[in-house]
Amino acid sequence: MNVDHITFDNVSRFYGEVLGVNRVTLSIPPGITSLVGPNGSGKTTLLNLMSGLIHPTEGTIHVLGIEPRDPRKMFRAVGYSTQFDSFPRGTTGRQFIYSFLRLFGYPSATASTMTAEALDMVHLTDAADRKIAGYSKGMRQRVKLAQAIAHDPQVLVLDEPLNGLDPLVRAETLNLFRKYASQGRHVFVSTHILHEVDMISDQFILMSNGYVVAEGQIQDVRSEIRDHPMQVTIRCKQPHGLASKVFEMDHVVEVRLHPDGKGVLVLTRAADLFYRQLNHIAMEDFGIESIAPADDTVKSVYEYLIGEDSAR
Amino acid sequence: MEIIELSGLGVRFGKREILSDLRATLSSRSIGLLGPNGAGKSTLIQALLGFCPISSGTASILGLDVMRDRNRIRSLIGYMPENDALIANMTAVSMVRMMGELSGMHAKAALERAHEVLFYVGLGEARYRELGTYSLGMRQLAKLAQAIVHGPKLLILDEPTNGLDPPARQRMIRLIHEMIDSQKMHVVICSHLLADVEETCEEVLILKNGRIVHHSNLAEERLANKRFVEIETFGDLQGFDEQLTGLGYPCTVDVKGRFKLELPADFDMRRIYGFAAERDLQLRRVSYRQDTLEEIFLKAMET
Amino acid sequence: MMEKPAISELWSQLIAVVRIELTKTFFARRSIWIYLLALLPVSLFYINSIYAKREHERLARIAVDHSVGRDAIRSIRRGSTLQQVVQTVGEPYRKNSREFWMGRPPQRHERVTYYYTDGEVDFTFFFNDGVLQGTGRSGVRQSLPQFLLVFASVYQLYFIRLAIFFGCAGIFTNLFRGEMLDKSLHFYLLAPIPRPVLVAGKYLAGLFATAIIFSASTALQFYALLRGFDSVTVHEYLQRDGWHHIAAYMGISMLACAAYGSIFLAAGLIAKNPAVIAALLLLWESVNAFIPGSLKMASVVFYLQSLCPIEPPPDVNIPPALLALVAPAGRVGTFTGIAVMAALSVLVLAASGFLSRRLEINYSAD
Amino acid sequence: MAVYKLTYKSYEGESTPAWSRFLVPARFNYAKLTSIRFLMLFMTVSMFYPIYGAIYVYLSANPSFLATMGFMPFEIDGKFFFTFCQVQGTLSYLLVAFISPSLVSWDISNGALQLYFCRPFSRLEYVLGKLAVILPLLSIITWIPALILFGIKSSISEWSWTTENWWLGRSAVLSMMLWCVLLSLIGLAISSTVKRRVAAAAVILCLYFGGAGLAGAINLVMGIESGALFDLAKVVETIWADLLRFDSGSSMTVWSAWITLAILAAICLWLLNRRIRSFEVIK
Repeated sequence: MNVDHITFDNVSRFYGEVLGVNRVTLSIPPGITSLVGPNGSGKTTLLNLMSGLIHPTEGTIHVLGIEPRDPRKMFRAVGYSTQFDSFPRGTTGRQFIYSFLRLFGYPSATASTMTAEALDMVHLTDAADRKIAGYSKGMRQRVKLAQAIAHDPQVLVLDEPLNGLDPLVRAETLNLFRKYASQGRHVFVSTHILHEVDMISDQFILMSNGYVVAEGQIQDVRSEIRDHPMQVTIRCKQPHGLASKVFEMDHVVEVRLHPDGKGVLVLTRAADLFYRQLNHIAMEDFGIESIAPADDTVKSVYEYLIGEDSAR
Repeated sequence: MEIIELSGLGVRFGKREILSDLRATLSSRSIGLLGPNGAGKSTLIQALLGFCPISSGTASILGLDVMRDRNRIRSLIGYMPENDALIANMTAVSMVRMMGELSGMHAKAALERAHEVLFYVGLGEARYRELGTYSLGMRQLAKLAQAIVHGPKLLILDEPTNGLDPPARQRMIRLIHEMIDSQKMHVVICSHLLADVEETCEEVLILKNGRIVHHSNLAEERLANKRFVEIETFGDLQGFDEQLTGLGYPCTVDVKGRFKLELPADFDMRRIYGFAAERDLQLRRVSYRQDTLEEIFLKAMET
Repeated sequence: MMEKPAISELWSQLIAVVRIELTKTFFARRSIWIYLLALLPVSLFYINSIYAKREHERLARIAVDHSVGRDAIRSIRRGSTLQQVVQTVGEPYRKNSREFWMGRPPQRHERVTYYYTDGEVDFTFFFNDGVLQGTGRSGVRQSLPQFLLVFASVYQLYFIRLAIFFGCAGIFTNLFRGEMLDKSLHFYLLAPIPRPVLVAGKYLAGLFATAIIFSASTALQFYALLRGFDSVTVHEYLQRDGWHHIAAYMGISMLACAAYGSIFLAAGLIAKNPAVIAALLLLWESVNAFIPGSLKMASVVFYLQSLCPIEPPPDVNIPPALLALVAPAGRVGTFTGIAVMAALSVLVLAASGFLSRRLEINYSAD
Repeated sequence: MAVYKLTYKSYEGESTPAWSRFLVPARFNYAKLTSIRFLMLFMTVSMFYPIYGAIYVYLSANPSFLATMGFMPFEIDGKFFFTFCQVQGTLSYLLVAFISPSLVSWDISNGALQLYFCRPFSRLEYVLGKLAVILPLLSIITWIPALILFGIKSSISEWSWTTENWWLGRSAVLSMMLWCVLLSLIGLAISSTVKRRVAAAAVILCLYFGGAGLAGAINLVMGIESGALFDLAKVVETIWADLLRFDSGSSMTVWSAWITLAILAAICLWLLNRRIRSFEVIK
């Protein structure tokens, strides 16, 4: 059980009869980890367990070697921004974070400097002294983020932090996550925007109905899915010629012509081999304009493993 | 026939000016309304619906002035609000049916129409359950159902896909596509998720601090692209960019290991494939770069 | 093994919780109605003291030229006519008349009211069609002891059972239940603070706020009450047992806050709908007068009442039939009363502290 | 033979007259309310007193039967209808406290008002719709039985009694109608202001019973009578007594009672106007 990993050992959690998560076993290295899954798949339960807000019905969790049942050590190492969009009434941004830090036992001076730093990191310094009730949705998300990073935690747990943010703020927040991950910390992001998962995360956890369906690097997971051959879309001027040429390779399973007559979709079992041979085919004059893996993304992994509309 | 005509529209709450002097004519089938938080998107929608008073200028929808014939406009508009808007103790059928009757439909027609619409949005088997028991995705579909039950000419969707999980989002986008292709209504989509807007909208209007900073047709925008090529490889990456620049093509690497090359106009792609073949490299992704909506948006934000 | 946390750190965390909760309770818009509850009796007594003084001066002024002997007024019997009354006591200083319906089939009758005064008391005579129907005395300058009885009954009936009860219910249940409904309790649970310390901090903040509000209100009530009397009687009363009364009543208010506070804190922590517990407790407490014997001891208000120095008269607007049912209210010694109240508060608080260890957040569940 | 693909089809039917639109939400609310068994039970219980009243009226018409039973003959007059108004008035107050929160809070708590007002449906129609639910329910247990009782009395006694006492029937119906309108305003205003349903019902009840307590406290402390202005029951009874030409011995003048009710109604209308709107103006 190495100390800089977060380990789940056969953890399950039930709310009475309602299933939260069931027999989860994970060992998560530092870096950005995306948590993906349909609503009600146990994502929030997993995050609550990881942050020590709730405790497992059975199985054990260790966060950087800390036992979550000891609040004093646990919450110095973990910062959690929940999905609830609610704050104590009538406080301003600065007061909210300052009082949160005072709960840590920090003296007044350190607390206010740390508050100022946290607010500056999320670019809320100018709106810090306005009431949170008057904040827009984006600003409320950022003040939640500031609260989570104010005490400089090693583990940052964020439940849909980008929900409702406009593109500008979204880009800034993603950069902040990358900076944190580069400092060797854990950043957990639960999100629904799959193309962002591809962009930012080092590894991802796919959950469905309380079970972990897949976890690890995106490419590795994709290649492990044997029953779905890799799809590659090639746009070119002579699709028919290219299609017949590609068919000669034995590992190609299926070739489909795009209705607009300028594209070919190739399904192959051995992706690496296919790409090498493609370079040689490209030398002949098929007028290839672009090559793109059609399902090398979390979205396709999501569809293959969870199915398009299984979870309503 | 132009759908929405803004001529100098201005809205003011107390002394704060939310929208100032908007001038635009929107006429395509599906219009994207974008802008950062607090740019006035929701206020513009509320002004079009006549919820909030207009302080200066005028606006007209389908040729009807927003202030004068407010009721006629409201019977022609379907509005799907951003935040939660449901009557928790009513079943989906009775809620949609009541909303249909409120828009002027006869009771029997409203009942038939309610069932038809609920099946169409995919809430077929859950339509007799109370709305309070619906999941977030189902609530969005119920909101969409009540917006289209009276067959509106203009459908306004405020953050339709916000917070939905991937399956629900795909279903919502498919529904929006079908409605646009049905040629029976125009759709205004106000959203933060640029990918969704890019997939569904032809025309885009970007607001910032109450002013229009960008108004363009996405289809045209895509054609006018410079010759940029983006390459993603698999296997050893070191030195690939130097070798490319060695060939005389300026190449930059972005954070996820993607190579960006700027090529002269008459460039033949095969030279790159030949180059890769010699080194037995796998070019996983080779594509012409176009300005994605995100870049258009970020550019508009700088002005 | 959780090594012993440094006491100073726990202490500073406790102070932090108390400070946060105090700003939230004192200045929150939500607790305005608690200030109103506390100020209502004060304003009532204050207005009355002004009214009584001005009424006293008005009667004195009228008595100068219109004075009528008290025995003359007393000599008038029901049924005497208008003229007879005017002959015996002269013209009234003020007259007004009102119409009302009487008899079958109902006709309009005129009710004339004559006002006389002897400088001390304001007498009113009601004449229906010229015949004296009834008399009324108002503005009777209540003597200080009499007024203290009024204060005692208002204190026991209204102040403890309603003002302090609902004030504490409002503040203490919101400490936990309110935060759960606002979905902001998790900010506390995410801080490295042991749960019992959190419970203690919130309780102290709630107690501090309610104790200050309600004991100040009690003191202000005494001030407003004594304002209406001349300084001699006031000074003499204070020397005798005035200060003792004030101190006793303020002490009772604080003790009531402590006891009710810990009960409502526990209710807010455990129950999904603490309003039900509050309603049941209110019912149990208000029925307390009719519960015989030892069962009476099982309620907070019994001990608070037995601590009150002034024994109020039986409640005037309880219908006579029920009056017979009122079981004799035994009285417990002052020391035992205080001890029981303190013990109750500490025990319930400790129980809440222990229960809070298993406190978990599932807002969506309820 | 044809394949009907389930795609989006528009609707081009003609629309209903605008004035009748306010009845739409009323119909749905009514259906929802009448499905609550407790409400039906409450309505039947509140019919007991009118039935007793009918028997009382019938007995008063044949004193001979009364004499055999050893009762003194009694007369139907202002006092009879006054007690009728008191009993049915309290019952209708409880009814309003029970139904009005569930009428309004479902729309306001989840922001459903936007759905109403983004349609050709105004705020006035919304309030009229709600009144169209409360008023009939209240009338069933207030002025309709009063009218029936008066009808029974005038039918079994000679025509001259009716010509003489027609004002009695008119006043009874008028006072009950006044009470119904006031109650529905109070019920709608409070339940649109207080979000949670249970709290709204509690505030409505507290206004009635708390007011009486407050009035009692004021009179006790200040030794005066005008504290009764805070007691809604006393204020309304003064007006009923005046209308029914019956001396209820209340201390306040009739015009001060009318003014108090007017102020209360104005406050309720102001609250309604502030809360029934389509969007929250965030300052």
